[in-house]
Amino acid sequence: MSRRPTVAEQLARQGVSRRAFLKFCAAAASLMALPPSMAPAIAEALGKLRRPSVIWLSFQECTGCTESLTRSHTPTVESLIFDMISLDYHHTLQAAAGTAAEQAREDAMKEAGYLVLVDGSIPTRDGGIYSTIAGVTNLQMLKDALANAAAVVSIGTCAAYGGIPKADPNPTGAKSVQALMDEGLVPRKPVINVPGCPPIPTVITGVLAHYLTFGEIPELDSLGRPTMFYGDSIHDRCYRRPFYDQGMFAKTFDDEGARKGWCLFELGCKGPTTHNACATTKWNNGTSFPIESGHGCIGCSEPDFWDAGSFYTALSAPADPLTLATSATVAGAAIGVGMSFVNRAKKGAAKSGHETATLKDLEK
Amino acid sequence: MNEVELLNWVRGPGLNIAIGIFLLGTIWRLFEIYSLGRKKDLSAPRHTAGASGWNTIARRSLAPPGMLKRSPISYIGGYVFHVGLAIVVFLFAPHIELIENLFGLSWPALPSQVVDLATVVTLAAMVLVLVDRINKPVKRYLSTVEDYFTWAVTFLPVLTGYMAVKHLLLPYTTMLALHILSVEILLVVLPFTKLFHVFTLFMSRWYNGQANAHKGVPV
Amino acid sequence: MSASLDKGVAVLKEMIDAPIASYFESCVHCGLCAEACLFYTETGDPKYTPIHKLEPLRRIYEQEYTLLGRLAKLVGLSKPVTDDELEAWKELVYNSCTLCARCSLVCPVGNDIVYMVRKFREGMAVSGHAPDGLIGAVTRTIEIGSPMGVKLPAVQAQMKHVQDETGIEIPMDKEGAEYMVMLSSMEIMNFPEYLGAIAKIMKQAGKTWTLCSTAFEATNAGIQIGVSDLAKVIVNRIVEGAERLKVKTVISPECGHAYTALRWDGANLIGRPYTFKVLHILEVLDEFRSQGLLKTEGFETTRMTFHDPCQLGRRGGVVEQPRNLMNMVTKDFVEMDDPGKYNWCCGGGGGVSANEEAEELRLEVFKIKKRQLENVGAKTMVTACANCRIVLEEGLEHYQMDIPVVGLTELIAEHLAPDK
Amino acid sequence: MSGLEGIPIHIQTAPHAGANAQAILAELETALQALLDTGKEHSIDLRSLPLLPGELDYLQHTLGTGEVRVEIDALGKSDVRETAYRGVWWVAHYNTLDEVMAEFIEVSFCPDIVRAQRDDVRESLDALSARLAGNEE
Repeated sequence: MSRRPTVAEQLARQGVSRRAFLKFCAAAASLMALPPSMAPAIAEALGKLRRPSVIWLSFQECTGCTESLTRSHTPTVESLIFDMISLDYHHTLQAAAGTAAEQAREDAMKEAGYLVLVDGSIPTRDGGIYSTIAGVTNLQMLKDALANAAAVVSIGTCAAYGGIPKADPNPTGAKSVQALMDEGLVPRKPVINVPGCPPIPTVITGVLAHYLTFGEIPELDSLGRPTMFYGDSIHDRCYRRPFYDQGMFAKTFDDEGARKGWCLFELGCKGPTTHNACATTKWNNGTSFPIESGHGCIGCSEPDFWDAGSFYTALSAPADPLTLATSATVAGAAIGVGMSFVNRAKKGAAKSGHETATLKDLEK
Repeated sequence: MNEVELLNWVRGPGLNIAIGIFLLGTIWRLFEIYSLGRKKDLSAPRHTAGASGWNTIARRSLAPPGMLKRSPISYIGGYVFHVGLAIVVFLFAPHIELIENLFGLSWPALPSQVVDLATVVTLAAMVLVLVDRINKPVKRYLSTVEDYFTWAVTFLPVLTGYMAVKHLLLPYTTMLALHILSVEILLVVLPFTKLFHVFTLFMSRWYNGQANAHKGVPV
Repeated sequence: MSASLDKGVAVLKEMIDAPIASYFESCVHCGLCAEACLFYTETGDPKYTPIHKLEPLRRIYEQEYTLLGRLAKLVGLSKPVTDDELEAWKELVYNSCTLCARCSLVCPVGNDIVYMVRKFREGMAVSGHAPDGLIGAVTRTIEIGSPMGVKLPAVQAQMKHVQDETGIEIPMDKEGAEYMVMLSSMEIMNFPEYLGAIAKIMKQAGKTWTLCSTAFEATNAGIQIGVSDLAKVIVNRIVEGAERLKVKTVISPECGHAYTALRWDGANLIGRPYTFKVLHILEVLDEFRSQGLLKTEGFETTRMTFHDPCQLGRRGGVVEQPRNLMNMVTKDFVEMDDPGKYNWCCGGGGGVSANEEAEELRLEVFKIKKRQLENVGAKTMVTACANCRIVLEEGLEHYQMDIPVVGLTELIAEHLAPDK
Repeated sequence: MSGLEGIPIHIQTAPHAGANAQAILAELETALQALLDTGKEHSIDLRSLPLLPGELDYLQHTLGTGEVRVEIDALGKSDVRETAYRGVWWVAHYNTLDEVMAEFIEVSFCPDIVRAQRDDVRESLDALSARLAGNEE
């Protein structure tokens, strides 16, 4: 393939001024949750960056993540960056269809070092037949795509942790990208998880921008999430936190506390245990986030959030602690009854073997 | 594992496992103990008012004459910490919420200030009985590792619960997780240690009361 | 000689039942039983804590009848009980426990500790760890008929003596009598007044009664040493005698453990309910009193107190009767601290008085009785157990206290109103 | 977006309303001192802060309006305003749809974005030179 132009070259070719580039870099820094002083570093990095190839694979998902991204309010910074990257395959978005689309994917995979974006989990039961594209199972497609990939970004909770498809009873055997790698079902590559159901669009683009700008994986937490967006809990950054600290809780969704915007902890808010940027980045062009609208966080960027108990049960109340109760009771009864038979047999044997004690038995 | 994962684990799978082991152990142990049976008493009974197994179950909660003076710390400390535990466990609003969540049963809670006080008093009483166990020759003589271990697993849930509520030392999430974890440890070890007396003491009192009631002695 | 550890463990496996399991599981090591035990309160030695006296039994229970205990034994975490260990426990199980059951009365979780000591003695005895004194007593009871070696001629001599003295005929082997009167060898040897008292009282009440030539001895050393098979042999003599003479009621003498053996354990030892009633002599006297059949005159004016024999009061349920009777014949009856079912043992029950090894300790723990007596300032002590009486006399003598001890039945007999 | 504004929202401020704004003001104080002492410029990204509802307005109100207002048209509009505290600038970058895409408070003698960039100036020089050369031809 011919040498891809650097981003700076491309911008210059489009007649974009250095001032505009500076503005772009400042906005990009903000987007990537970097301090404004990083703008020159971004400018320098972008000056050297060549257009990388990107393949976007949509698997067992609801298209919410793509919707989130494409409906995002800022078709500027991100789109600029996307303009810079070559989105060679996006099953949902691309104009090409059928054989032509699959051809595009295969072409893109010829040159190693591309970035793979995945949204949706991957079904594994029954050979993965529960989700196929053009007759190819998701599992096979991911395996092929990862062969020569530089890294993979799991967009959305489904791709990152299995999400709703993996929720109990998980009929399709859905798994996350990371889980497939851990099980050796697909080639191991660096993974960036961008969970959320859906993820905040600027977080998606921010993570991509970071990778594309600096060409490296950002710092990740233990769940593979970039700490720049997922480093703090919703609770830590929540504007209602002072109410929590003072023990001022809304008890129902229509009581005095709810109207006054008190903490939603007791109404099941999962903010204390959820890591995401909602409280700072917010949604809908920075308008608000769920807690600001009066609803607790449901913890959608955490693994297994769907199975972690009711969204409306306080964190201090347990999820579903009696699922083992019946089997434990039965097992306990089984051991107990077993022991009682063994004990009765032993005692019975001692009794039937009883030799009547005589005076002789009192001394050795 | 971060504190959130810990919390999610303790209130999810952890609690499930703990309650499972607790139920399994309790039922197993109850069968094991009470299936040993006992012989019927063939002697002619004597009937006396106030002598029965049920009477003894109630009566043994009170100190017999002279005993309070002989071992005041055992009785006063014992009463305070048992009653305190009952208050803290069953009359603290979040615990009632939890019980309602599990079984659909609910009752009025005590104001949290009262529960706070009960917690502090309970902790103090528990420390007192521990000191007594170490200081008093008989108790020290009888004590095994198990006695100190069971003291600790009873003490920790109260302590961590108090620290979580009061936001002491560690962040709420971490403390809450540790609190639930300590309760789980308590649940897991209860059927297999002397803590099992919470169940067996009623039958023990009944056996003793019933056998002596047969002789017409209200014990 | 064939005592062995295996025999002991086998017997204990038979003995361990749901109450014992429940008691061991309930113990929280609170140590309150020690505060109820005179061997601890008077010595301050924690090894005398009642529940501690059962440690080997507890281990056998755990190792034989609990899953975790069996596993622990399997992997060596729980050591098997050894002969040496049982030998070491002999002192705790026999010398320093009178089966008084005060511990069973105070245990906050409700453990009947003495019930367990009694059962533990079954295993101790057949594994060869019973004290010589008790072995001698039970051997004499089985072979001769009485723990003190008393034979029928001695009883007959005693009968003759009483007949000469009172002019009342002492019936022997009289079929169909209402009451069959039992004696303890202690009474035959040391307190002959008892038989005379009975004769007078029965005569006044107009009741028919008899002694039994094959069953005059009420005591049962088999119960004290803890061998049910031997206790059964002894109790069977009485059952056979009573059924042969077709009596309605067998009267247990002034002896605590004889009452327990006859009244509560006997039917369980022979495996069937009795065809006759068993009453303690005090129960009979109180019955006579309430029916107006017992008439007394005059009162003792010295300050008197009543010592409740453990097996009669706390373990026997005879508490009101002696008070009623005391009040018939005394003006200055005072109760010691902790009367009735809370009474402190004389220190010689449960076979301890027959056990020479225990003598020194027994005299030491008598301090509790001494204190109790001094507190009420009683000048005479009344009791209803020949064993308590001997032990009390020895204790009082040891501490140089000039307080006579009398049997309640004799005291009543002394005050019988003369025939009209 | 305009639809949202049609909904009357009553904002109840938290117990410590303005704490974030106060912290920002304190940060600006330090930054101004540094600017005078060392010439070091400083910038605060307002999108990265968990501001309470109303706090942004409070901040804007507190900082007030100064003498300079610059409008830049480069890949969308940019609005650079000096606040009443000279040297403290409120910089908002818009996209071509006039939506805010980044917002900063900058502490500097003159925000960088306002200044013509050296490379651009060089290009302008080249272009101008070329043009003049062409005219001569």
